[in-house]
Amino acid sequence: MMLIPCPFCGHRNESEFTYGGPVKPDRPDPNATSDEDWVEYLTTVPNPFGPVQERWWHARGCGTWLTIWRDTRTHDIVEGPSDAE
Amino acid sequence: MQNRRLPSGGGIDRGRPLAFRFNGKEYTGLSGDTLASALLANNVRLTARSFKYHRPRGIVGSGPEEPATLVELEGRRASANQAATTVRLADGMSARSVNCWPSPGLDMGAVNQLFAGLIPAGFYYKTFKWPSWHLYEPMIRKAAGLAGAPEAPPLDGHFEAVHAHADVLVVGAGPAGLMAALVAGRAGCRVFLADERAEAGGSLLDRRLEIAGKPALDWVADSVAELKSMPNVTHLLQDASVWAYREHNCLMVNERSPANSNVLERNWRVRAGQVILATGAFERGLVFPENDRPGVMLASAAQAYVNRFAVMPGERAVFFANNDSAYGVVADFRASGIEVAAIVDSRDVVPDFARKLAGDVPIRAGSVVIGVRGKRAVRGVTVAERGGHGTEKIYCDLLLHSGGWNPTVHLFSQSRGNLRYDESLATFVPDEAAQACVSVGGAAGKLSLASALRTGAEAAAKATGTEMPNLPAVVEESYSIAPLWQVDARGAKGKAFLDIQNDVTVDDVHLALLEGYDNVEHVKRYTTGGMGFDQGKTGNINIIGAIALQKGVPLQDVGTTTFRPPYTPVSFGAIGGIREENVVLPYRHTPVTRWNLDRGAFMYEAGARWRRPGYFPRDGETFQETVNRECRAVREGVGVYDGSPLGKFELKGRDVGRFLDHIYTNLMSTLKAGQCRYGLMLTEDGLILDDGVAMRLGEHRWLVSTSTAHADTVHGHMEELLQTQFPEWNVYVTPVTSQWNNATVCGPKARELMAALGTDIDLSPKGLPFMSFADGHVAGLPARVVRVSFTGELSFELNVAPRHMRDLWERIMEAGEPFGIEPVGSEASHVLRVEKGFLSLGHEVDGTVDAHDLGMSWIMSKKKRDYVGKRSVELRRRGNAIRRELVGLLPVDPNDQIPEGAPLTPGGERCPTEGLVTACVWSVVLDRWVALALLENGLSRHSETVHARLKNATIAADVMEPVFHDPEGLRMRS
Amino acid sequence: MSYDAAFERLPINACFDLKGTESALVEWIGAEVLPDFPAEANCCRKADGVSLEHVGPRHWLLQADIDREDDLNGALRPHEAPAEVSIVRISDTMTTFRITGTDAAHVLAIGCPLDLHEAAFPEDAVSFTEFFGQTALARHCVGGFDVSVEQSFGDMMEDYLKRALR
Amino acid sequence: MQKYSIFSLFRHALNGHTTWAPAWRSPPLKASYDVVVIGAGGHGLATAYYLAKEFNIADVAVLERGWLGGGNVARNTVTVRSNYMRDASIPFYVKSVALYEGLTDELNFNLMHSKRTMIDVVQTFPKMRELRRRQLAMDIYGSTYEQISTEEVRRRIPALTGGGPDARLPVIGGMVHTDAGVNRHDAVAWGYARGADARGVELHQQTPVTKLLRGNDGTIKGVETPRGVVRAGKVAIAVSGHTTTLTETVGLRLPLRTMNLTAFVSEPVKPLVDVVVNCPDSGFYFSQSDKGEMVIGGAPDMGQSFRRDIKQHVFEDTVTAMLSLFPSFRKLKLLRQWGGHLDIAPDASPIMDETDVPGLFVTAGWWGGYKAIPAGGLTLAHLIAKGVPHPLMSPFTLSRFKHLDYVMESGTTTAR
Repeated sequence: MMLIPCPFCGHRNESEFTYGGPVKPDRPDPNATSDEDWVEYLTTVPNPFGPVQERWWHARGCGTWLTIWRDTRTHDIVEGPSDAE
Repeated sequence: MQNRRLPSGGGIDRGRPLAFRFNGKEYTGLSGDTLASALLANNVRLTARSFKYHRPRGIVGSGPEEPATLVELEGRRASANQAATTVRLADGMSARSVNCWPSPGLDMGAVNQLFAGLIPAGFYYKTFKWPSWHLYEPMIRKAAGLAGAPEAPPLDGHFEAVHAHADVLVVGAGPAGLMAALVAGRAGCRVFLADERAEAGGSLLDRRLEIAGKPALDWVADSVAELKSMPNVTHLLQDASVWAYREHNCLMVNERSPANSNVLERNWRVRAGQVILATGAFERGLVFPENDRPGVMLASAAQAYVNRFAVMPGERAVFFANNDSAYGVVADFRASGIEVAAIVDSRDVVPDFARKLAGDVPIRAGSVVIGVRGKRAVRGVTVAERGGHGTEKIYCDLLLHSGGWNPTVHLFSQSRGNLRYDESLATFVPDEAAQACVSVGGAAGKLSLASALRTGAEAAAKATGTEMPNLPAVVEESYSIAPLWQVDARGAKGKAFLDIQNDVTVDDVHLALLEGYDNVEHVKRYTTGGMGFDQGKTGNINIIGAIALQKGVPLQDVGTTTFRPPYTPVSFGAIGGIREENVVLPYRHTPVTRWNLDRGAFMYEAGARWRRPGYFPRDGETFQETVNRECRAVREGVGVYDGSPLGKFELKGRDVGRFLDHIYTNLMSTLKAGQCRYGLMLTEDGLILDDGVAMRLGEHRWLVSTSTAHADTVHGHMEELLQTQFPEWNVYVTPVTSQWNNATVCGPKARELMAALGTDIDLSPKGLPFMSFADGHVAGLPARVVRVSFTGELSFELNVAPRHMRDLWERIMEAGEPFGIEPVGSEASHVLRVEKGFLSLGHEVDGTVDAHDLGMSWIMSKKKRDYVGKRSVELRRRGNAIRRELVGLLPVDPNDQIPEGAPLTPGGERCPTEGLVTACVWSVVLDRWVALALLENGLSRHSETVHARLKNATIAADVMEPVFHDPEGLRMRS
Repeated sequence: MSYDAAFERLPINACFDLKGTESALVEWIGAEVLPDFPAEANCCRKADGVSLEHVGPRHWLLQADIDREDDLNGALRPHEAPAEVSIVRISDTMTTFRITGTDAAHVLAIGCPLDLHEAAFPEDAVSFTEFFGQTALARHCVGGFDVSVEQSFGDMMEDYLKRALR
Repeated sequence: MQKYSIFSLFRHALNGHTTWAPAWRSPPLKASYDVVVIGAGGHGLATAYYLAKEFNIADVAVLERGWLGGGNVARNTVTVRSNYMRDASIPFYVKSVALYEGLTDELNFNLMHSKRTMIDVVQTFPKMRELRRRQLAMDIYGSTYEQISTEEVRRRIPALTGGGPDARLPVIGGMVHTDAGVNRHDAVAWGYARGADARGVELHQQTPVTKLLRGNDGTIKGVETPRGVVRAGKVAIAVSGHTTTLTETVGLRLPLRTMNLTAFVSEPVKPLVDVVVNCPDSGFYFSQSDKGEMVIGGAPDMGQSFRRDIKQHVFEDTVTAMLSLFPSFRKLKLLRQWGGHLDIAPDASPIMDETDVPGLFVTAGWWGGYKAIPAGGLTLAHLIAKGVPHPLMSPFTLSRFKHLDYVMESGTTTAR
């Protein structure tokens, strides 16, 4: 169980959050993107052996969708949401 | 007869004898005993049989490291495997040895010893193949398994799991842990201290040391008293093992004797700012022939028995050591008047301070034990010089050995900290920490009392940013060791055990290496070394030593195997806590649930953890008759169902219309206030996410309803888009699922029923047309009436606040009685929607179909340039995968029911499927079975005959439009 | 020895969900109706029997006795509020359990991962958190804590609390 | 290859077991091979074995970062079954189960394959409907799945005393999959390794691949290791979890995410349960090993992870689910827990294909890949040798993503 930094609530237990997956690049304009690029956008996410940028929803908390950088090797949160601001 | 109890001393209460049974015989111990110390006090030496060879075994250790004597508790405290050394004796306790029958003394499994030569490590991979493993397996299974499985849950009491928070978590209440807790506590930190033994003190309990000129246990008592007096020291737990070190400094503590006597065991999930690991060290044994005989014991364990329990583990002891710590034990033996015949030290030079402790006991330096006499109890040892010359037989009934000390690095290693091999200590010690933790005292390889106190204080001072305190004065001890990984003197014959519990010998490790299983993990797996109940607490490092010796490489290069949780076995009950029986999964009720139960409804799980009525049986009815009755009520008269679980969200803001256009496939922004519209939501990869109804409450206020099962998913989806993709859009989402309950009345007589209930809303077809709503009163209660229909009949969804729901429901049932109203369960609802061909996500949508396949192309807006999932659906449809499309099926024989899920194959042949039946119900309007199916190219195959393939039959069915009732939808619009 | 703690299920409160910027809300509602806006996250201000709780970014709950519901509704005028302000009456959505006694914090900790120590959760603290796996609003009351959960989980919470108090 | 039997045990017992030949050689690493397989786990070793045995391609090196058989094959719950739902999947797993059954003889190594049947304990009607769908679909491919009553479920699993009529989720029946079984995971790795070695395949442990090498023409040329460059015209990646880490060294992105799936065992007790018990509605499954330990698995943690730790709350979900059906296990003790990495595709089905880098093959996206080891190895070897996908693997190639034609096959305790 991780301790996830919420920008509103501070550090909270992972069980209060819903995992939102790795942050993808910005959604391309679906009408101006090739099939290949669209499929790549949908199916291929960053999968680093190291820090990954990802979203969590503080669903059993203040409701914030937040972004952190978490090292997939250690689960250490190397950059919290407030660090990015 | 406790004939081995010393006349004085010890931490036992001589005034409180406890009767207990062991392997069917009656004994007496004392309060403060463990089962092991009580057995030794009664001179019970042969206490167990080993796992593979069923060799006789005795008690080896004094704590959770015990590899040999596992017992099973019977009666009220019934429990499977437990190390006898960790069982606190209680009055009336009954225990028996595991893995032997009928008793350790007369064990039938001992015949295995005759075949020992045939069953080396990994033998089972090479044999038991012919004619089939199945021939041998049952016998092997029966032989394995140690204790009997628990037969019933505990009768009295329950388990608990609970959260806790601490600035500093101290693991272990030995000298280092207590010192750390004192410093952290005095600094005002919130301290959580957990210790696995019954009392604080750690190794001080087992030794005769002084602190500040007084007995060490006085210092322990003073320290505990001081800690208890500090309100910020929130937890001081004894009999509590820290068993797992998880991510982000979250640790698990298993407390086995909670103050609340109703709680059998408790699991604490402690989140700590800083962890101080004062877990001490385990003594490891030496590896020499017959080192498993009853009466061969770890020196430190014997010390504990003498000092803590006032038990004489034997009458004449020989010590065998490669380090200094055993000499302190010799001194304690002498002080207690127990005879020590000799000290066999593998080192050539014994330090002077050690010689002083030995007094007049003869020391054989440069020597080793090459054999043990006595099978069921030690009768003597054979000693020789390291090379094997100069053998001497020494009579004794106890052989106490010490091969050095292993810091208890389990938790540190679990935290992902690195270990490094320390040459001077000949063991692995903590290196770099990976989380906010620090090892102190024995756990850090600081084996002396002075260094334990110092490192404990230092760690706490650093963690709290306070000054290093003055430490109490103690006598400085020194420690040296010369590693001896195994006795390989000429003449040393017989099995030399590395893992006593799993019967792994030096020869087994050699065989594994010979056969190419040369990684430490391979050796562990091939020999099963370290995989027993003790998880190799004393033996693992000796296995590493044996590998290193055989391969001729340093221990550092062999490395350790992974330390996996738990540190000591922990009952599943404690891990689960109070979450059992009904609350194992959440459940949700509406204000009508009680009424449903009183009415005898058959209730079940129906998405998002709601308990809903499946159907309302009456006496003498079959299931089908019940469902038919409920369906007929709706088709012919009036029915009512509780639609409260549908997900509901109020959306507010300037950009709601635009937002809904983005998340629904169809156009929502054109909706006028007072109207509602059915909509479909997709995932970005074009799969169906949800369907529901959106209502426009006002210029900037909307209400979105979702299917019951997907309410949370849709909520997260909306918030994610709003917060991450469109943060500048003005949309606020407020969940109101439980602000609005609804009772939906449906059927041709629904309007009459509404009149009978009384309402101030104009419910005429013109006043409140289909897909519109109005706020007002129904039956005198404030209500919103919505005209949507999930049954195909005229329907009024009556939305009220939950405080009024039960009231409303009862008035509906009362007013509906003249119309023959029936409450309708999920089963009838299923029939009614199938008859209409309405979509059910759980049935027709299985991750492959899209709206076009479902005949709902109309809901996929062509006007909108973009919405979630649009591009993906288009892309997918440009591929050449054959689409499976929704059709209706009429079994050729109207009395043929097709099982839901049945595959459709061409001609009903045994060949790849061309579709499947998603739903099949008895239609009350057609008086026959009807079905919905997904069929390859189904939209263009109407009026074909297809075949459902069952195991021994096929059912032919005609393909048609997926609607069996009122295809024009006149009734629901009426 | 069992726990020194007890629980009761309270009748519903008047509760309004307020979303928007503080200034837009004040402008619409008028400063005299509300207590001061709590400046900090997850804390509340009380005045005249009304409690204003800052439970999320641009998100407040206004709570009072249920007999104040109509008054407050009249003052807040949820349906007429401008686009920038969201006011929703949600009095029925939550059911509240009052847990009191010297062991109240321990009993709460069986279901709640929040650090309830006064250093981390002071007297005026209020926060959404988790209670027995569900979203819950936790705050202090005299001699213990009030925990509100989604109303449909109320029976389950009662079940849980009975088990916890054994 | 040295033959293993009771007679060879007798013979070697006479000289104290000091004359056994190594199970595999330790040859020097050559500069080039026809095929390099990265990863000496189940799939890698099986691929190498079948390349040599079925396709006469023996100039193969298996390069292993750590120790042979140390990946997921060392850390799974050893369940072998074929109760899948779709035409794409069922025949593949039917083949795999059949291969497993003959493997002890074929490899002359006792895998202790025990066809001890799996019983799905059903607690909700939608699940029962789904399993009946599987049943009829599986019947087409000859995989057995029979519905049994609640009484029969309890008769066959006497320890299942929870889930009564008033329980939170009452047991409503079961499905019996007699083809299912368990075996010894280490033996699978070691047996394939020994078989491959005997046919000329070289196994190189402690040989991590740090980089793939691609030629100017875009094709694969070999791999880089700390022991030097190893050239090969064909390279197969079988490194569950680390697939993308490797492919990204040649700029190849794949639709995979790495996750952590955990399992745990209880203390060993006398035989209590003799079938594999799977409880999809509650979300756990277990079997009792020959040693007497209950080997238990549950749902994965969905977050990306290369850690092998367990998430306490995910773990508790599994434990409480188990205790609700097996209340007597409250007193049973946890002995050991561990995790493994797996990579998962958007549709949660495997990926076996030659990639956009000619000569570079992947087998990935396995979750529950243990049961697929024989068929996965055989079909990948076919693709490597012949250049065209084996018919059984064709649904699982990368091309399916071109038009988002997912193979959505929910697992038994997990869904996408």
